[in-house]
Amino acid sequence: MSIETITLLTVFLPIIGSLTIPAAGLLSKPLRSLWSVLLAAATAILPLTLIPFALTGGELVIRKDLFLGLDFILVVDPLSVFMAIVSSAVGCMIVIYSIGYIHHDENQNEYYLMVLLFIGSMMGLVFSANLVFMYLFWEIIAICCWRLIGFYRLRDFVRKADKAFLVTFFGAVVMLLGFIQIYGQTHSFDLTQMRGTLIPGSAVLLILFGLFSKSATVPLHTWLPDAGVAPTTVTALLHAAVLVKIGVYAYARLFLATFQIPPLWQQIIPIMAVVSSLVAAGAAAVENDFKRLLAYSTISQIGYIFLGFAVANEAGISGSLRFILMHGLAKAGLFLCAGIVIHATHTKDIREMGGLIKTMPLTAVSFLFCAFSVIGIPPFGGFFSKFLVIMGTVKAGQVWLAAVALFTAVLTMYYLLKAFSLVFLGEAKKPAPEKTVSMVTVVTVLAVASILAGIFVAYPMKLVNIATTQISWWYR
Amino acid sequence: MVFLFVAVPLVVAGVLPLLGKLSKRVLPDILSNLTFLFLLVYAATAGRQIIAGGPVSQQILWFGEPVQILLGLDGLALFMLMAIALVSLCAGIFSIDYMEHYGAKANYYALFLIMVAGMNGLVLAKDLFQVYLFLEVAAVASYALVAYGLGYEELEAAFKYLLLSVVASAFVLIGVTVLFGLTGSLGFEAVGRGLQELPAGPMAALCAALFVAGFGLKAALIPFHAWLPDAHPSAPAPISAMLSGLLIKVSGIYALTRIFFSVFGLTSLLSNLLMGLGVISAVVAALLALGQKDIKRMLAYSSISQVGYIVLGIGLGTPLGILGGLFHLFNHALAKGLLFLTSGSVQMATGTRNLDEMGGLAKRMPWTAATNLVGSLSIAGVPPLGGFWSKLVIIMALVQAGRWPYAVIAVLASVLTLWYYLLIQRKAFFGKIEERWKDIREAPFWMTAATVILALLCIGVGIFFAAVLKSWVQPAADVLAQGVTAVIPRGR
Amino acid sequence: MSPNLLLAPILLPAALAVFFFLVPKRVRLVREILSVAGSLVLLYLAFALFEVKTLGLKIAWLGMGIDFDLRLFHFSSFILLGLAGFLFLISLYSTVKMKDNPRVREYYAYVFLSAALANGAVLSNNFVPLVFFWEGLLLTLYGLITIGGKEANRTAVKAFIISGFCDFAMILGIGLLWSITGTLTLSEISVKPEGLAAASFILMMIGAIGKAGAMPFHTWIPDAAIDAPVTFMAFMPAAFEKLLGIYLLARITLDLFQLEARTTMSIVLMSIGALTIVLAVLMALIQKDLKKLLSFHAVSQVGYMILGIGTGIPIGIAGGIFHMINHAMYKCGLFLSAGSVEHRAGTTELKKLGGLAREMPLTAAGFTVCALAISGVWPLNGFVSKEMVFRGALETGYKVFAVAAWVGAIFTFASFLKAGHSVFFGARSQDVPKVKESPSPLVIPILILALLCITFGVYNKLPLNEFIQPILAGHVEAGAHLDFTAHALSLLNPVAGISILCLIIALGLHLHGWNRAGKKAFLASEPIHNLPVLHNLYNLSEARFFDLYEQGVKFLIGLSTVLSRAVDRPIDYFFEKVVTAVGVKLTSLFQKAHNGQYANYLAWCLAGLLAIVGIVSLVVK
Amino acid sequence: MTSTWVPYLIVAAGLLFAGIYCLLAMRNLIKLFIGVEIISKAVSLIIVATGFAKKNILVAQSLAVTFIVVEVSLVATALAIIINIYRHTKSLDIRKLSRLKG
Amino acid sequence: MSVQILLLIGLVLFSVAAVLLKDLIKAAICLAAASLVLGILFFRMGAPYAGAFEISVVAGLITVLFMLTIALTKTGGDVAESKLARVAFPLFFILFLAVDVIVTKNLVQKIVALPAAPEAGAFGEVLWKQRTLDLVGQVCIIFAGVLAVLALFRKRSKDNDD
Repeated sequence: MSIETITLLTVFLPIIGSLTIPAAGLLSKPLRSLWSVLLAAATAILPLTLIPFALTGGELVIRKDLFLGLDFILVVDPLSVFMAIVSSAVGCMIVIYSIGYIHHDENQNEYYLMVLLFIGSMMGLVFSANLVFMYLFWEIIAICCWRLIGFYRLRDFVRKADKAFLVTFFGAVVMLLGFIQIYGQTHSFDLTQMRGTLIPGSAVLLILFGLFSKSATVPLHTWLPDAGVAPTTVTALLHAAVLVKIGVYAYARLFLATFQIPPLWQQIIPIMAVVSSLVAAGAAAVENDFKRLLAYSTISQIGYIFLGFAVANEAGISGSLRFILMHGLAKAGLFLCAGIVIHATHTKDIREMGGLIKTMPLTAVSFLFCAFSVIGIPPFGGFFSKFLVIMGTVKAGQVWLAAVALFTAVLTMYYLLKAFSLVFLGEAKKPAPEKTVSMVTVVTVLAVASILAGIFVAYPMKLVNIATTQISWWYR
Repeated sequence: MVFLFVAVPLVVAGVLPLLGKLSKRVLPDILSNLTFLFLLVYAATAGRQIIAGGPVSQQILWFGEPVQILLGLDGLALFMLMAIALVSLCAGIFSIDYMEHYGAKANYYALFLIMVAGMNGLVLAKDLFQVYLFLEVAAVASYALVAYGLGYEELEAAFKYLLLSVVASAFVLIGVTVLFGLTGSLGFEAVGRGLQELPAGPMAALCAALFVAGFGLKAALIPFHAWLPDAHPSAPAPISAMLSGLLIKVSGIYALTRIFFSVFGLTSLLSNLLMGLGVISAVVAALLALGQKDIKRMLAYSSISQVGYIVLGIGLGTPLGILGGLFHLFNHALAKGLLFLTSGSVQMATGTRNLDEMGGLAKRMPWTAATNLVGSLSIAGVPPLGGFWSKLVIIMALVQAGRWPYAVIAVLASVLTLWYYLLIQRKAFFGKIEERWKDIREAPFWMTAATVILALLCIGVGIFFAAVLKSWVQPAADVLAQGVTAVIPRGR
Repeated sequence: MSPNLLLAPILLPAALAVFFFLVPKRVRLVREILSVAGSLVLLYLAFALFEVKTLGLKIAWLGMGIDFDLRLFHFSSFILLGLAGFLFLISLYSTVKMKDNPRVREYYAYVFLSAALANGAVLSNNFVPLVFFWEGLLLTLYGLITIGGKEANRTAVKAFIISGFCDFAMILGIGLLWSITGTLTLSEISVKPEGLAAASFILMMIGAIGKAGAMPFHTWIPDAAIDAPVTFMAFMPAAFEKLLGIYLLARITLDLFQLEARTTMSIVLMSIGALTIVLAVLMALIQKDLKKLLSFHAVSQVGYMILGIGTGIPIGIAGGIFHMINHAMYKCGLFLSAGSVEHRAGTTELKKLGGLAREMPLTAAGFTVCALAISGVWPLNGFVSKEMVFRGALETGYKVFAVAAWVGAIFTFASFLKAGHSVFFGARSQDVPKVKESPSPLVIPILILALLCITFGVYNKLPLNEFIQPILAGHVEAGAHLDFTAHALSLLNPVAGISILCLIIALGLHLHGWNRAGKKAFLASEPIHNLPVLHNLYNLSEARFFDLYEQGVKFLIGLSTVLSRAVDRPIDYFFEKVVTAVGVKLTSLFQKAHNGQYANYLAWCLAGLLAIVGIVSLVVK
Repeated sequence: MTSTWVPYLIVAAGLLFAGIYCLLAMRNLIKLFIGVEIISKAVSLIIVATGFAKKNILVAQSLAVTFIVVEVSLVATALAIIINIYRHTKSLDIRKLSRLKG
Repeated sequence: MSVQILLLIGLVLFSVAAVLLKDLIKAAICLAAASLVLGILFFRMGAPYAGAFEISVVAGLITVLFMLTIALTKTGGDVAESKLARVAFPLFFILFLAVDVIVTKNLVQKIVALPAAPEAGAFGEVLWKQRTLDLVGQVCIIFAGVLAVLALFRKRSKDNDD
């Protein structure tokens, strides 16, 4: 298959396939599940075949001209391939995992439909090189999230789903305004043709609304902790691992790989990222709801990713790219551990838990491993990403920001270890066994993946480095 | 033959009450829906051929005598005819099951057809007075249709609607007459030419003001909107769909646009006036919709808000703005029609329109819920549905013209829009099903079919937006855009 | 020799660690044999590498000048040797001491993993692998402490966070250094600690002394002494972390930055050293638990090393480094003795112990030698290294630091007199039943260490000439003499005189206290404990008032609460309440206007018309 | 032409005012509709007067005739609605027609 | 001209009376009278057909419809009108007329209208040949009116009163 076919398949196979799921569901449930897994697996495998192409550092543009410059353009380059691999792989895991997790609940057809549509749109977003189509996939993802957050249909849950949808929609339309401003300036939505364009600060601000709302960055972040009412699979893998990465990906795609932004904003954005990181870490430290704590932690870590991209040097960018991968693995693991614990103890309050390490050792260890990765302790994968981000920040001359970021890391250490101690150590208040083998297996796999990603860090590095070089075109 | 667009529904409407004696239900159903289908097919095939070589005005023979039935078909008119035919076909299909319990189906369809005939006539008219006349035809039919349920609220709504509409019609007619007095003619081109020759500033401006008010009332622009949230919810659901989806656009926006672009020429004053009204409508009505408990009333306010968008786009007057406005008109017609139809399904199943009493209906009414979701998201401007593209084009046009404040407000209003549509979703469909609705049933086949068709159209327009824009909307927008350049702007 | 051999000190213990982790608990023999044998192999390897002296290995890693770069040279091979030696002793000791621990699998895994990481850190010639290994030690630190028991968790978190903080500081320092020099290879860096580089120096120094356990980053060590297994104490804070921390500190001051005597940075270092010596030893003095007492000494002695290295004068630096290796030996020996006592007597509380020397003669002998060594009694190794530090401090001209060091010496000896007296000598305590000498795997390491203490003291030429001098060789201007051994054991000079005077004062203090307390040795420090102002300070300190960690955590919680209440919640409130309320308010306002009255609606229309006419007539004249 | 047009326009405006005043201030449904009728009078007066002043009376006359037909339809519909309302409420008060609001 | 003015004044007076009269029947009769006057005006302005229509249809048919409605809604149909509105009306009316006169004169005198297109033929010809579509519209609206009345007075299959 040609690169072009593979890319188109990667995007449209899950999207169109997702629409067939309800039909499959009418036939038989196992068939539907199997079909979903097949689709997800295909979506995960397809971008892997693009790696050789990506490693050459090449760029391929697929274009279908439509109307008014609203053309359908896909671009295959190391950055998009990297992001596609990370998100489709995680997406594939969610689908496999869901089969066991979700099979007691109602509305499974919708669940699988939305998850696959999500994955497909993510692929679309990743490969899109047209601002409007980026926005289009962006919003489809928002719809999927909305349905998935409100999956349990309880009134309050749906309200929170609405909140998430509205806040992200608000951010996104404001971002769209920014896109249109750029259009007004360049008469084009085509990213491949705008490389190197200096965009005005107001456009940057408008676009940041979208990025920050989607990536749950202060001050547009509060929907993310609230979105914890979704099924754990959704919070874990969609929110922690894929969804919130959209904003940072878009940041890399727009502000690094394509546009030049005014120097003032190059100063401001790192500050915003660090503030977000710090505030969220603070909120996490006082939070007692397990899932909310982890959600705040996600927000905090996203701040690092933004920071790395925002300082815009080689170390920062490659650190952030790696952060996307490492945080995806580790945070997904944390959420799934939380899911197991909550499932077993029927409470979300970490003060009511305790001593679970005795009854669920694997979960506890996996949690600890993932927590170490998030904190950034070697040899876990998270270390390299955080380290490089900090290095990049210092190298960019932002020593104080790096200091605050490191302070945030101390805070991260504090609250994650606190959570671990409260939940798994101490007196057993609500002893509960690890029941489900499949769930424990997945968290173990994620924990092991976190540590392997650290020890064998050189392997993803190759693609990341090529992507970094490709992004930082202004170095050339 | 262009005249068929008026004549066919008129003739069928005349025949129906007579045939209604033969067959109370089946025959009116079949006959009227065939008529709508004919109109659709005819517009899509013959209509396109007719205007292939440019806009035409057809004179026809009347019993062998050459008489003046002057109808003009151009891109814009064809575009409107398509929209009318599409929505009325779906509303007609929906009526098959829905109107069962209202009784007197033949009568109902006849009024429906008259309304369609009136709208078609209005779209095709090339004469100011005939615009007024067909506007009244559609209006009279709509009064009766709003009151069709004969309940207290239906009658109240119809009466207020009538009394406000009459005033509006009077304004319009006075304007028409004054223009007639100034230029000595009634045809669009003639009056347009006449106005160019005349230094008749104040009087023409007064006419323009009267038209804004009169057609503004028909289009339900704020502050002329107050009848709409009463009238549209009170009508039977397919009629609500027709009124919100079409009537306000044809007798309000279309007429206004046609007259302003082809007769007056869009001056900067008119442009600003329209945009101001549009933006106020978009925001205030969205806020009003937010507080509604009655699902149809919320939809009605939403119509006002969306009309505001359309007027904002068209009023901007740039080719892109017109394109966006017209496209939004089309998308809104589809989506709002769809939403009113689904609200009818819900009302029929649950017997209530109060959102607070509903809950989790998606469980029992999956098709209705899904199609309603499609409509909601389309109007809210969530991609990849049609509404997104039209709003996008409008905002693009606003930004391109440097109208930043309008663009920002338009964007924020779309957030408000999504807000209240999410309220509908949450309160009616997306949630745990209430105990009392455990036994309700999904809407009957034809109703579901109509909603599904419209939902598919919403999605289809979103996905094939480029084709729709290029082949249908662009020719329509071109007509108006040429109008803008042809007439020298006056005033300041 | 193949450069790949450099990977062996890292991979071998790492592989063993994985193996130990996987081997079931029941397979005791295999584990113990393998651990001792493995550490012996490692020791052999370290010797072999020590002979090789220089070796380099560079593997491309992350790009951007971040390579997996290992470099063997004299200093690192020396530390490698030390690490391997301690690992061997601890493994041997652990075979008995840890055999019944329920988490023995993890224990061995952590110990060997620590060895792997420490070896890696020592060998790294690039900051990124250095930090990788260095910070990795946090894991084993955390794991080893939690093995201790129920309350250990809190301490583990504390240790983790404190060390983590120091490591992050170091990372920041490395970042600064990178942006200054543009390289991450240690051997290519040499800058003056001025301006930004000074900040970098201080940050990296924090990382180094934090690992070594200097004040104020020491507070987890006394806690760990109570909670964690004693082998851990002997292994990590006493030996490994000192070696690593001081190794890095020496690298920083010698290689990476050109620290010169009598500069600000030098004074900063010396001040930290001096303060650590005095404050920690004062705390040590009043402790009533042997392990805790030892742990405060572990802190206090770091002060000497920092002071020595901070002088920036060859003899001081050499003294610091020599003190490091000496300290590792005797402190390890002391902890192991404490462990031996604990093994038999079941407690390390001074009050409950007494007169054990007769029943545990070998342990007592080992303890005594090590205690004398740490107190700096002639002719043990402690005397030699301390003399060198005193000399270095005096040579800087800032005599106050030397004075502080001497004060430290007084209390060190006083506290060890107290400790030794109350555990091994004096009246036989009634709280402890009759005990036997510990088994040989416990005793042998102690005796080896005691023997080494004597050897390094009496025959100080071996370490000073073989180990220490080459480290400094490249860093001193030509012509400067580097013979530290000449006067090493000389008593006939003022410095040695003052030292001996200090010991005599200490003896006096002890006897005074012992008499005052009614011949109860464990209360011998009470006179000092009860000094007016000091008493209050002691109380505050016992209440962890001076514990930066406790205060820091309070600060963290406070800050978090502020951030959450003042930033996060208001933002959420804005979205949840303000936006909604504004929406509802506006909506209800508009809704009220729609009162259903026809005339009202008509009036709006007319008003609208009039407004439009007005606007039009204003514009069109 | 203007001089012939003016008095009719003035009177028509007066009638329009009277009709709208009636719509605004009166409460009886039938009275309101009388107001509508007065407005219609005004409009048809303007139409014919314009034709008269413009010497275009034939077209104006045809317009007026059409308008009268429209008027009849409207009146019929409106009165039918009024009678229906009366059946519901037994009252002709417009103020009672305010169930729909908000 | 003076007759014309008189007729106009009569038109206004009857209309005002129709607004002000309390009794609905009298008001309706006044309305009919106004239509009559208007019809005469039309006739005098050269629009005899329109005049005839006005008199027969508006003054006749519509008045009948009014009467019928009034008769059907007789009981309880009395609505207390606001006295203030009735009293204030003449005041407002005169005020408006004054403004009206000034504004209209100013407005109209400023403008120059285009010369009329010469008209030819008879009324019937104009209506039938030039404005045929109006006739179609008339048919439509008559249909609409008839159907509306039929719909509103139909037998309700289900009593959805509330």
